[in-house]
Amino acid sequence: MGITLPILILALPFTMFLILGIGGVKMSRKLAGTLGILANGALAVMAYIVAFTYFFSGEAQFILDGVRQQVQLFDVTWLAFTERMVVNIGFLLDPISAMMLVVITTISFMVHLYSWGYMEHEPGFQRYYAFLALFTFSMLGLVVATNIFQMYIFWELVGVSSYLLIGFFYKLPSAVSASKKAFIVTRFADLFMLIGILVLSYYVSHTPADGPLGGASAFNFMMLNAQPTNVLASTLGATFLSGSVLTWAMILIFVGGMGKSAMLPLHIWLPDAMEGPTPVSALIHAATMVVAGVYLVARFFPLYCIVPDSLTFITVVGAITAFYAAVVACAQIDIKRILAFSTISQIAFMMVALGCAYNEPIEGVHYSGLGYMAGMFHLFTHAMFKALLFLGAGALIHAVHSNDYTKMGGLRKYMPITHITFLIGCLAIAGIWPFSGFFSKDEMLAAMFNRHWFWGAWMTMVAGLTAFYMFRMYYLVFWWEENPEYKTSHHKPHDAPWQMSLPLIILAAVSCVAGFIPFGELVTYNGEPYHIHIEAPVAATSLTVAVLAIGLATAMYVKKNPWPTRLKNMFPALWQAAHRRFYWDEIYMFITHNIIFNIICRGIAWFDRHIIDGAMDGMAAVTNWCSVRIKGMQSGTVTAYVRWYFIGAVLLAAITWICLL
Amino acid sequence: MDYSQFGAMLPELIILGIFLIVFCTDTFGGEGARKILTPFTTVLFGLATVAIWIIPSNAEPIFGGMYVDTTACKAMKAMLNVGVFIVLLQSAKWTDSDEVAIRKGEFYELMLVTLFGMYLMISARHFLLFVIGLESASLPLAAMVAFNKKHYESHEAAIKYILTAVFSSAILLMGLSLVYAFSGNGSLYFDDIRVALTGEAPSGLLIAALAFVIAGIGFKLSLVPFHLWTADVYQGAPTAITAYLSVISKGSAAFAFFVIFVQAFGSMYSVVWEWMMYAVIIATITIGNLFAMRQKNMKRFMAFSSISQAGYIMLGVMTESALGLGSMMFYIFVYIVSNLAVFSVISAIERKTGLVGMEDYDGLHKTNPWLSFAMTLAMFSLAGIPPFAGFFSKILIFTSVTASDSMALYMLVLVALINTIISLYYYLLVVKAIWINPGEAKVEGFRSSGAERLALWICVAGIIFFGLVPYIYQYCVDMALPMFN
Amino acid sequence: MDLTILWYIVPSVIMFCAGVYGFCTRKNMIALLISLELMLNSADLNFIVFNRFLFPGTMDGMVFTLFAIAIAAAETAVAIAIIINIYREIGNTDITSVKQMKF
Amino acid sequence: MFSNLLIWFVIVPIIMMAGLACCGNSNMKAIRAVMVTCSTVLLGMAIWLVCEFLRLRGAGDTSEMLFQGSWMWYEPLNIHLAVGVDGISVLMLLLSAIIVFAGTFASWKISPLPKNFFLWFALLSTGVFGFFISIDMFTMFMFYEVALIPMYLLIGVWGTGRKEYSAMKLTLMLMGGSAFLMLGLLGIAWHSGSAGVPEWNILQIAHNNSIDPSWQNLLFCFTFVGFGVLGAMFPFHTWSPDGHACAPTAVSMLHAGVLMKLGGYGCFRIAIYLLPSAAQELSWIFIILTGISIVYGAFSACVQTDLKYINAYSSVSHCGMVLFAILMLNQTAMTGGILQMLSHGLMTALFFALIGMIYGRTHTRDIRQMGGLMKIMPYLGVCYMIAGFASLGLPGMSGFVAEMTIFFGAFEDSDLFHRIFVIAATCSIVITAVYILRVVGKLILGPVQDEHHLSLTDASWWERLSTVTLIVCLAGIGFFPNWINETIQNSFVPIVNALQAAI
Repeated sequence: MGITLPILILALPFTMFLILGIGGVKMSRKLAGTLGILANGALAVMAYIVAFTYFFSGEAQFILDGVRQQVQLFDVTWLAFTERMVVNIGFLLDPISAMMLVVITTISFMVHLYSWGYMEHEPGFQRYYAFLALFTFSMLGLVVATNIFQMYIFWELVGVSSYLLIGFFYKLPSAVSASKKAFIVTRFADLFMLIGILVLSYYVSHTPADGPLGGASAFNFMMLNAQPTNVLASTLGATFLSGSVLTWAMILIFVGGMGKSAMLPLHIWLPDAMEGPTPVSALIHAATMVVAGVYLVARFFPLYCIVPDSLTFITVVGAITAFYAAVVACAQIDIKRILAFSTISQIAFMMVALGCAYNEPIEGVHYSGLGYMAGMFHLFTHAMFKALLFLGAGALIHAVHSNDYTKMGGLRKYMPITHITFLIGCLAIAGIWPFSGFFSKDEMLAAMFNRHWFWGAWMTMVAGLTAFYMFRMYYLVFWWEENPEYKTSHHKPHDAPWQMSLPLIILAAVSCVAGFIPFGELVTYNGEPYHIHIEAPVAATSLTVAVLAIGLATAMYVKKNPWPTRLKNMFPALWQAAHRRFYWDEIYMFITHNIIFNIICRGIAWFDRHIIDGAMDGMAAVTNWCSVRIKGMQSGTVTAYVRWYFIGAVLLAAITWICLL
Repeated sequence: MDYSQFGAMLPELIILGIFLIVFCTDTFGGEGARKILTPFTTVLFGLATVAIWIIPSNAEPIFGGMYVDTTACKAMKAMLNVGVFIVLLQSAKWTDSDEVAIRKGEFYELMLVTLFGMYLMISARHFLLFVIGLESASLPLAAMVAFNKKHYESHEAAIKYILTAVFSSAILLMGLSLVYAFSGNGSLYFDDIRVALTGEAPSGLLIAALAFVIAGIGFKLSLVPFHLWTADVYQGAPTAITAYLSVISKGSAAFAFFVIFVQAFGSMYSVVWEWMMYAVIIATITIGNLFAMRQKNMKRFMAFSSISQAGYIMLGVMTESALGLGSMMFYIFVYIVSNLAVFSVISAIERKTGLVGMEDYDGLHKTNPWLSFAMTLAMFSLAGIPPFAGFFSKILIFTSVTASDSMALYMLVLVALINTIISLYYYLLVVKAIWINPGEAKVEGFRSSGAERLALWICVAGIIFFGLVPYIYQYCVDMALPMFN
Repeated sequence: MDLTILWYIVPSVIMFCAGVYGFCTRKNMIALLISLELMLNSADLNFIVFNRFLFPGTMDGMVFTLFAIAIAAAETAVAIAIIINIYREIGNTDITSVKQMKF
Repeated sequence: MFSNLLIWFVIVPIIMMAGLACCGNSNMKAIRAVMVTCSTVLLGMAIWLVCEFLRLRGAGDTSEMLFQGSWMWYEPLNIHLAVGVDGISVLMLLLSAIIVFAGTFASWKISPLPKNFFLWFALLSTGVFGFFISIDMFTMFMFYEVALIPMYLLIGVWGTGRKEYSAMKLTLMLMGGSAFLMLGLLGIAWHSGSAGVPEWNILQIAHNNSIDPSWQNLLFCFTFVGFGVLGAMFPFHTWSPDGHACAPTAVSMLHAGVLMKLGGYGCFRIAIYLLPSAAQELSWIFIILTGISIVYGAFSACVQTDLKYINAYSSVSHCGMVLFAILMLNQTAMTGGILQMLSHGLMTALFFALIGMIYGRTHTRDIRQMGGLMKIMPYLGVCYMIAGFASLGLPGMSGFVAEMTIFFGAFEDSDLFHRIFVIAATCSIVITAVYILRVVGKLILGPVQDEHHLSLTDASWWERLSTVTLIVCLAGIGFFPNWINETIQNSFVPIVNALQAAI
């Protein structure tokens, strides 16, 4: 494969961003929308070609002896810090990046299409498409990064596109503050990532230039991943708080991923990010950007494996987050928030799967890279059904003009397409056979049970919670009790126009069949194919739990009944805490606003104005004071002048004389 | 006695000649002559200035070494002449005013006599000649200070001046008498004294002698603490006289100071008077600045400014080298044009409106843009801002001071440099008044007389080009070199 | 009795100090002039004495004194003229009342 | 003399002044014509110089400075008018030309006294250009001071707010700095000269390298503090907020954009290059100070409500980064420092231009009284956001390149002391994001605060030209940093060698 397609894949969305961003003001909506959709369609086609070529062409550069290879299609120097630390911009093709290309362009295309209907009447339509193009560009750049620094560059860019899109409705203060929050929290996480990169690249670049690590730039993924033991060796001898430096570096880099992927405790931005337009939430905050953290871990997997402590850290963070988000999701009333917490929980699921994927053989288990494959598989299926759910939620909001499920209820009669597709999405996420979520979740749970029974059990419980809250939402929206306003209002809720329905249908179809993709043949940690087989005990357990949870939800929510309220009143504190997301936002607000802003910043500003500035003004004041104090010398009488004169002369002599004695 | 020796005193003779011509014209010329006296004197003096620039110097000492017109002396005299010429130009209109017109001959005569005295000071290599020069430079000045007969301030200034002047000459004579005691062979030639003092241990009496001499000449230079008369005299005297006092009198005294302390007391440098001057310079710069900060009257303000400038000039003395002398002469020359530019503006405005307060300059740029422009440049030059000449003179003198590798001198320069901040502050106050202060202009727009404008143009040209064109400095150093060979 | 140099120097110093003291304490301008005269004369005395005792073969000090006396006379003349002017203006010759310009 | 290209960088502004002097007092057309012509010529010359420089380097000319010329000025003191450029000065000249160009358009409608304004403005640019072309310390210092003083009048006459106080404070503090600087230069000159003749030529001094180490330490402190004052180093930065807040638009642009760079440039060109062993020994003191600057400026900026104060404190932080990078004494970090200078110069000039334009419309700079400007003046709003992103280090903008180069370079010093300060410095990227987004959120986005603002107009053509120039440059560096990076890195070779030799 030449380099034309890879370059076009990056250049096309960026060009679109420039065209729509600069010329958009002068364009009609129709033109801008058409341009955006066409460009994205072309992009999707190109990405499919690339991915298809990679997976199925059988070219020797892509698959050698049955092992899938990593290929840098191009890699040009962008900036050279030192001879060993060179930042390249390139295009890395390997199983996960090819998979991500497909995911990103597909979802992006769906969202472009969908937005044409959804955003039709919003001002700034052209700007919206420009931002979408920018995001697509950044995300593609991120996944095809050949080195950690390129990834960091695009990592920041997706952050900015996310900021711009969350704050798209810039006249709403809530949207503005949500976008700000999203950017700053992720930026805070990126700080750690940057430090991690600094540490890693420092040690790698300080190995001998002709040594094993000397071949390429110290940032290069292929070089680093190919020889994790040498990387570890380069950092040996330096430890920090009894952990090896590599462990720390990898954990720091992972913290960046925690920020983007909204892991506890850096998750607070994601629910607020729902202030953005719903299609944006589907694209960025469900399917693509938020899984960047997972992708990062997968990208650096060999290095994480060489320092297992970091994988344990990932597992623990993921497990806690998954449970936390699932619990919170049970107590939300805003459907987008529910979906947001569901996203957090599902991403945490993937994290745990990756964390559980040791690649050294553990007793009784032949293949331990399972978690890696499963995590990626889930990333893929989750992207599809979560985008579906978000777009469905968008259709609901479009119809009802509210995010709140209390304003909904009984919508199944009014919006049949939305209803069916939404149901498919719910079934998929709950892990019901034969929907895609079942397969990926099964593999993940199997990997967790392999690692330790505790993780398996814990995550099975989370899966149950997932099924419960999803169906709680489903019932509350589509069943429960019909909102009486529908009957009276002029505009009865109805299904969305075709631009919006079509993506729903496509994604629903994908969610139905994606589980049967032989994913293990395509994406594995070492490129060797792996044949997926259902682990019967695990599958049975998780399926049972899911069905039970759905049953519980059905019992509670299918028709209007007082039980949910009673339950809520039974544990008011628990409900309140879960509803308020266990007060994380309040804690952050206290720290940032009261401590950092009010005490530190104001303190420093005060110090600057009064002490530092005061010192400068003080010097002037002292000079002036001296000037006033000595003015008596110039008293106006000659005799006094002469007195000074004489005293001066005598003193001059006397002091010199004394000094010389 | 060989009377042809007088031929070597060409500069003095020229001044004397002009004095006689002016005196005769004034005395015997009657009403008509008095009318043309101003242009006549000015032109005559201008010619003399040119003449003094071009006549060759005579390095041969005459009268047994009492008098010598070295290249440096001649250059200094020429520079002073330029200053005097500018003063004459800027005072031309003033001398035509009703109050002064009838006495303007006296004004010129007195001025020429003082100039003659200064020439003697510069060229003197014997203390007797020096004292004569000093006194003839300072006594007529008292009369000039008192020139505004109808203004009380003028008299007050004059009495303060004369009393302090006499006191200082008493101190100086006392000091010289002690020096005389040390002279070894009873000779008051500078060279003999240097020879006599070489190897002399600094006794209390000698230290007192040097302190008294410093005090005596310090009076002319208004070094702190011998400066207290300055402000009052500058404020009270007619502006033309103030201008004359502040640059010409100070410049000649500085040169004489250098000659005396290097030629006569050079061997006492590092033992005694280096430290005396160290203290005096720091005090001069600092106290001058501290007082100048608060002044509201422009003339008084310029008095303190000139005190602090005197401190900078004295830095040249600390070098004891040709480079130092050259830098000092250059400083004096630049100081002459900068300061006279300020006084030209002050006198033009005072003559037109009678206003000399700093607050009267508020908004001047609206009515008199050219005067404002000249004043601004002059202030920048005095403050030492490039690309104006004042910057170069300051930096070059600092450079020559630090030539010797002495930490003490570095610290002295540091103090001087820090003081430039204070001086910048008050110079900027004037700039601020002119350009920034709000409110209506208090001075009406007016057109200065031709002579005033010529004076200003010369000054502004000097301010702009003296620094950028290196020849003046080169000339000063070249002229200074022979003195040290 | 042998008249050593000290016999002359001591009075000279006393004269000088008296002059300075007088100048600093008296208020009448004429008195100030007289004090100054004392100081100048003490310097003159010094010159003569040093010439006579230290360098008996030369005349420099003597000549210097002559000139100094002449200069002192001129100074006094100018000063008196100015004092007269002042007297015309303010009606007295009290130096402490001549301090309009200050600070 | 006139065949040397560099000297024309000083001559053209002087011609500009002469041309302005010939214009009528309020003949705006003529004044603008002179300004636009000359600033365009300067920009063209700067671009040409860069091309020519790269061509010569490409052709294998490896001498340390190109386009050298030296003419005796003050012979007794061996002072020359010596010019020469390396890659860094070439870029700084380009930066200055760009900002002068943009500043001309940003002050299109200056009043009152337009002629005088541009006269002082031209004098200021003379100083700036002269500084960057000089390789003689004396001329360098002279031009340095030439650039400082017009600030007083420019702020005092055309400024706003407490302009007199601020102008005076700025001038006096900078003069205070240059007092120390002057002494340092004198020491360097005399100690590296021979036989009573001082040496002022930077290359020659570096070549001689004959300054006694004990003197070096003293002189290093003097020169670094002297330049550091202009580089807004803590605790000598307080002129910056007040000065910038009160200055008129173009002056803020030029001052923050170029003049503050004189400080950083001088720090490495004189303090570090000429006094390498002292730099090795004493850099820690200034690393502490600049480290404080970075974090301190950023935190201070978080609570300001005046747009210009925010930007001024942000400048303190960013310029602190410049000095910080230079003090790391290795090639990468120093390169980053220069990149940061360029980046900060362009970015902050853009900021001040925009603030000036916004202020010209709303007559307030208080962010509490404004809001939702994106709706009212979308062009300015977008530009402000771009400037903000450049400031917080968005990839694709120059700030990112600069900061990353600094961090990666600074991380090369492996002892704990350096590490702690590097990590503290990296924290600034978060704090910067906080204050930038705070302003953007309040000012550009959000609901319209004041109904009267709804009738305001968007940018005019000259304002667009001014901002577009700067944005293109910002993005240009951000997208294609490597040629600049290489140019700078190569120029640091002699300095780094001197530092290596001094260990």
